[in-house]
Amino acid sequence: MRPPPFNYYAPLTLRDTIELLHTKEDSKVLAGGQSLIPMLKLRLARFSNIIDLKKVKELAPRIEDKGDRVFISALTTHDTISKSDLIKTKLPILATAASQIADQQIRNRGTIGGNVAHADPSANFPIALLTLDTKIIAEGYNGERVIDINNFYKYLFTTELSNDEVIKGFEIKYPSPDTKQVFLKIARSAITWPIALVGITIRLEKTHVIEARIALGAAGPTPLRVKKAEEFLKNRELDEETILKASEYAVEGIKPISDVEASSEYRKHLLKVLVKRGLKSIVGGESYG
Amino acid sequence: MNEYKWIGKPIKIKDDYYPVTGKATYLDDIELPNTAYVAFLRSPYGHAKIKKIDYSKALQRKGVIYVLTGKELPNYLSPYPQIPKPPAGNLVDYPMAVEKVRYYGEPVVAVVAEDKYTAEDALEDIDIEYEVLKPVLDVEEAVKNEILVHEEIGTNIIWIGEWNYGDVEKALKEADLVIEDKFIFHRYTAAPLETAGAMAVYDGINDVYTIYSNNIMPMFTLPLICTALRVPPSKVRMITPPNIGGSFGTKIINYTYMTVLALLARLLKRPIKYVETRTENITNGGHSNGRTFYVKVGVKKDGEITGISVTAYDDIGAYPRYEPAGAVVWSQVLHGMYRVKNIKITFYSVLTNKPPTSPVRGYSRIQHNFMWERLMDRIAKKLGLDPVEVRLKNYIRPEEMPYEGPSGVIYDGGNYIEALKLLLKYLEYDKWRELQKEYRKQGRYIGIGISGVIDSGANNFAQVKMINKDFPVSGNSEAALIMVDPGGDIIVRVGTTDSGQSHDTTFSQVVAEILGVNPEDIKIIRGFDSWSNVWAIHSGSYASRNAVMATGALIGAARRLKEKILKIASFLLKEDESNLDINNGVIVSKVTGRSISLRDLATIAWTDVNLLPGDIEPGLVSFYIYRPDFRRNLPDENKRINNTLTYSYELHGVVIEVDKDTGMVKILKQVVIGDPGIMINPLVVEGQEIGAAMHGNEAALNFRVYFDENGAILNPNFLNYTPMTIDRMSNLELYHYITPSTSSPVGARGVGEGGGGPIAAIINAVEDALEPLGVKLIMSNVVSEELWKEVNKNDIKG
Amino acid sequence: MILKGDQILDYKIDKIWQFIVNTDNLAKCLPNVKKLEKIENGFSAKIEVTIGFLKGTFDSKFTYSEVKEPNYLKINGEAKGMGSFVKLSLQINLSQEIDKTKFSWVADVSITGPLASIGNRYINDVAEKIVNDLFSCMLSNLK
Amino acid sequence: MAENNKVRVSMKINGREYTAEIEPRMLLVDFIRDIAKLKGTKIGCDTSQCGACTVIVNGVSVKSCTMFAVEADGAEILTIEGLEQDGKLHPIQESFWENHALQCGYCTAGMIMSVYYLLKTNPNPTEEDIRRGLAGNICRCTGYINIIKAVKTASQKLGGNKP
Repeated sequence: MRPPPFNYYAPLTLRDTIELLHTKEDSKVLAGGQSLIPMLKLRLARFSNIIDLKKVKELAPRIEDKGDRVFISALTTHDTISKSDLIKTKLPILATAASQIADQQIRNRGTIGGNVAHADPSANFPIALLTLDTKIIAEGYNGERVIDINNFYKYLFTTELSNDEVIKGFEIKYPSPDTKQVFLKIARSAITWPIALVGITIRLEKTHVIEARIALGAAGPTPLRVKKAEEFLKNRELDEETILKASEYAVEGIKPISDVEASSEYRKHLLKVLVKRGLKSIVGGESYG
Repeated sequence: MNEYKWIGKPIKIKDDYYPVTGKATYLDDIELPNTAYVAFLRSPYGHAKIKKIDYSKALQRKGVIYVLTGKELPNYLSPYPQIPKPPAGNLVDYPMAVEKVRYYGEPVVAVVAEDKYTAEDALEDIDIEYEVLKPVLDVEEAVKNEILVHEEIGTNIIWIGEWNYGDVEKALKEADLVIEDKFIFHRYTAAPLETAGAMAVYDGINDVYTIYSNNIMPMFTLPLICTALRVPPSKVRMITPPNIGGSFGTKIINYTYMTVLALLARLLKRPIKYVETRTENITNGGHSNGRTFYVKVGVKKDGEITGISVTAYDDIGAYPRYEPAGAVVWSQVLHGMYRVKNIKITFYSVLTNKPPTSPVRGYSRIQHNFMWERLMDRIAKKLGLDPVEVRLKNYIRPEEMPYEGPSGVIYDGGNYIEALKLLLKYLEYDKWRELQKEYRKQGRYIGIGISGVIDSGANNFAQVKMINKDFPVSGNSEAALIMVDPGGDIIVRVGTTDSGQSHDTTFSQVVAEILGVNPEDIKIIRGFDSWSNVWAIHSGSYASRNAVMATGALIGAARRLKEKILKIASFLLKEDESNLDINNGVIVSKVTGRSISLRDLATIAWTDVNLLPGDIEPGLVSFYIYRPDFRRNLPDENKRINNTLTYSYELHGVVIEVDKDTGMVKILKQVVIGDPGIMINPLVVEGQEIGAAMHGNEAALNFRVYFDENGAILNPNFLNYTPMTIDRMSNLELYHYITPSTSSPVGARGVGEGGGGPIAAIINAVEDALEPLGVKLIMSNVVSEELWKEVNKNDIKG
Repeated sequence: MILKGDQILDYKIDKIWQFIVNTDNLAKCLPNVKKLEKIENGFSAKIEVTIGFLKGTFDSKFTYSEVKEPNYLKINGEAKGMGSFVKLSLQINLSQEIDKTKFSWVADVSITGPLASIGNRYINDVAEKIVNDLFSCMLSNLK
Repeated sequence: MAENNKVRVSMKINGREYTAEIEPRMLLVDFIRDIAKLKGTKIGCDTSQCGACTVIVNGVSVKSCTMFAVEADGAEILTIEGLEQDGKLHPIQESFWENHALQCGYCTAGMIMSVYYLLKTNPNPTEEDIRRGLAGNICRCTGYINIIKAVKTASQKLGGNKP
């Protein structure tokens, strides 16, 4: 299958990129293309203008240690993130999420900016990023702005970004060293979309929860945080009963996506299981993916 | 067994050189100047009337050459011939939808364009108005004939057959227990990595069509294409490239594409090419037959089966493109591995509004094997016996081999009992049974499943005469031509096609064995061309036939050639023929040591021909068509026939764990025991056996085609019809228990379709794992969600 | 796929009835109408559906097939686009409750073709959103 | 750049420069197969999953069906045809041949290119590394058993060096 026709632009600067987005109607930015190109081939998506970001110097792959936080530029690939020592040490949940995206070839080409902006509710990065202090640095026709990841997702494939805005990068605060991080997913194989995925970061004093964040994927039209479970966990001992209760709260009221692979009801159950397993693994001392 | 020099040796696979270097040639790699490309607009419904087609916009698009609608086909083509007698024989089948669409994905319009991109663009320009009809998707609904797939035949039942041996009624009465069961074999497709396709060229001067395709039995589909095109076979040249990217049986029914392309090539006077997209391949590339079984089996308390009565409904989809052959092919394995004599089976071959079926690895037997092997476990559980015990009780005994079954099949050897013991040993059966008890106490659910399959090979087409005794096909045949050319090179031509079976290598080994040369010195002509290759009408790669059929032809041709070589040598060397033999390409006298090289002899035979004795034809060529004797070659009125030549068998064992919380199944251990008879090249045989086993794992755990209520397929590409990937494939162990075939030329058996094995083993294992939870499975495929619901049905409701 | 909803409105039934039988009020709430034409008992419209990068143009036709004043209205919709076909049946029931009216609706959506298969992972959510948006738009216009 | 016009693209494939005027929507795999006429690289699916089209672009493995040719403008590309040096097969090719790590051969080019990248980044992979590294390449014939063997053989042949 082959994509429909489009005009192609490969600007060199962010300014030119935004100018193009602003003036060319029906335009779309192309980063790694690992989500966009399959959609174009299947002709579920079509655009008159494709604006390739890969030559834009401001977006070039970059992971920068800023003391208490890291800056990751939009075009940094999944593979680079999964192998970065800095990320593996400070943000293991992000490294794990990156390492579990599809297969090697896709990780070599796919970018964090693309993965996040594509806004697929089953994507890995948003789940990890939602459990961290993540700021999205975006630049648009009206200048730069910082968007909290918690305010980023609006609906299926729909984000806070306007048509002439581009993600420049991400600023992610390093959690305190006593924070445990877990990323878990259930998928039929590496190359299929996960059926359910869960990210958990949790600050503990021994087994006492100071703060917890839980994010769910495939749990609805957007990646989402589950505040009720997070609140519930706060100041509790992470024992069997708390874990069970938290996993139930985590899926309360959610309506996961439903398709031929898994019904909404089943996904909901799997999400609960993953939250439970994730929390248990933390008590068990493991932080596995 | 080991008296062969080349047969049986795992020599390096010559064929592999081409793919590892990127030099293999597949259909889409062939380019002809001025080629135009086809894209099909396909039906979005399972059943609908075509009211109006508007393609005017498509014709205006730059690069679009032509638009052909199915409605126009009767102006150009005749329908394909049908196997059954009327009324089913009156079914009208064209390669595209004419008045009505009868399955999801049926081609309705073909667009021809200058390039692939434009052809696809133009599909979006076409507007079709449909009147949607209710489809019939369930086989048991279809037999009621309330919705007809083909009005012209007045029924959805293409054929009903009854196989009745012994006295089943009496046997059931004499049983200690009669068990009734229902099993459903599901629909899936094999998804070879190269999709089906074709390219056609028309030569207007000679009124000849050249059809390039990746069809695996081109000469067998030729009569179908010729009927449609209304031309004699001499007007159609069939070419298959040297490499076919897998088939697993499915690349037989692509003759529909070949027909349309041939027509377009004639109409447009330029080469026309079409290759399926993956989505088209999963949708319409040939599905396996879905089959529903109602079984009644009588057993003694010790597990001995007294008799069995089965009614089976086979869902063949909307057109019998290779059917109803499948309605009789399963009867090759009528009694499975068991010595049951009282058997009654009533078989319905039924049309539905689903895509047409095609042979899929294990064609039609896989379903039947599944029924038997599930049944054995059900019997065991009912009687409180170990499934192993029930099997041992009923297996055909080694001393009964060769075994003649009630339907006239002649099993060509084997020792099922010893092979099963070997399986249990490598599977560590007793250890896992102990572990199972312990794990259950911890709330872990592991299950152990075993199953066996008869992997029959080299079919006897006369079985089709059970459906229509006048249908002119029977037996099987294959042709080979061997030449020692004037340069002394050994050139071999065979009528087969290769879709991954390493024919160059195995064929070279067979010829080398007879001619006393090195396999490396033999050049097999790669690819197939009906104008320059030799062939028999049954030629091709299907029904695991070539270890037997091609070997038979090659041995025949090689022996003839050797005779001639020795005769000439005897004259030239003035030696008695009986003193001569060929050794490493030299004809030597065992007595005097006098010798002549094959190369020198070839020069004389071809060039210096007056040196030959007067009664010898010049040249060194031999031609042979092999036709095996099936011993029961034609069916009698009770359908007694030996309908295949070799009956290889495999035993499969798996240990699985079901995650109770998620319903996910994980294979912990998997063992396969095969008996392929004499292996010509073990590397090739083992590759086939392991590959087939992976397909079985997929059928049980991955592959199922889902339909919605309109008959639309919901998972038509790898996104959710996902093959086994390397990260999920089990660490399968393969062992052999060898007994030579008593029916085939070198004692080899056809293998490679044992895919049915793991299916029943896995389902048996899952049911075994969940026995404490009272879970019963009827289908040949388990999906985590369904399993989770089964496991937790009380919890979920509560 | 069956979807439903209801709402109590602070209007008398007649007023609501007048509103819903006016085909314009439905057309206004369809996503991104590019072209609108009246036909017998309804209208045809070219609509563009955009959900993020998913985008398709559909030729749709809506007919008011059962009109039982002032309680019951059934609208049959058909849309063709992206090689696929969408069938929609909308039923609206109005029941007077003193000064208020209960507005309840049931939608039955069926989608076939590549959109249902290739877009399987999203299609249910998208269809649901379109139908929900349609009714919430109508309800808010009513107010 | 003019709208709706073709774009001029140049890339080096296996050391040779190819230049063509193409539509921007042309997939890299079509450029490799139809413009450069290097038919070893295959297409096996519609959804970027099978990996039959895997090639090395600027040193990393990518699926050439999920990249526009225009994105590869100026790139250096290595395909299966570029592995053989002076008539000598690459150790990975030899290993695939020796272990019969293929049957129909349709996945082989993509599979070998993925192995090439795997061994380049991880010269001594464990079985788990191999399974992980090749998860994006579907083989329908072999059941992968011989492919795993072939990668181990190749790693040994290369003596822990990068290919």
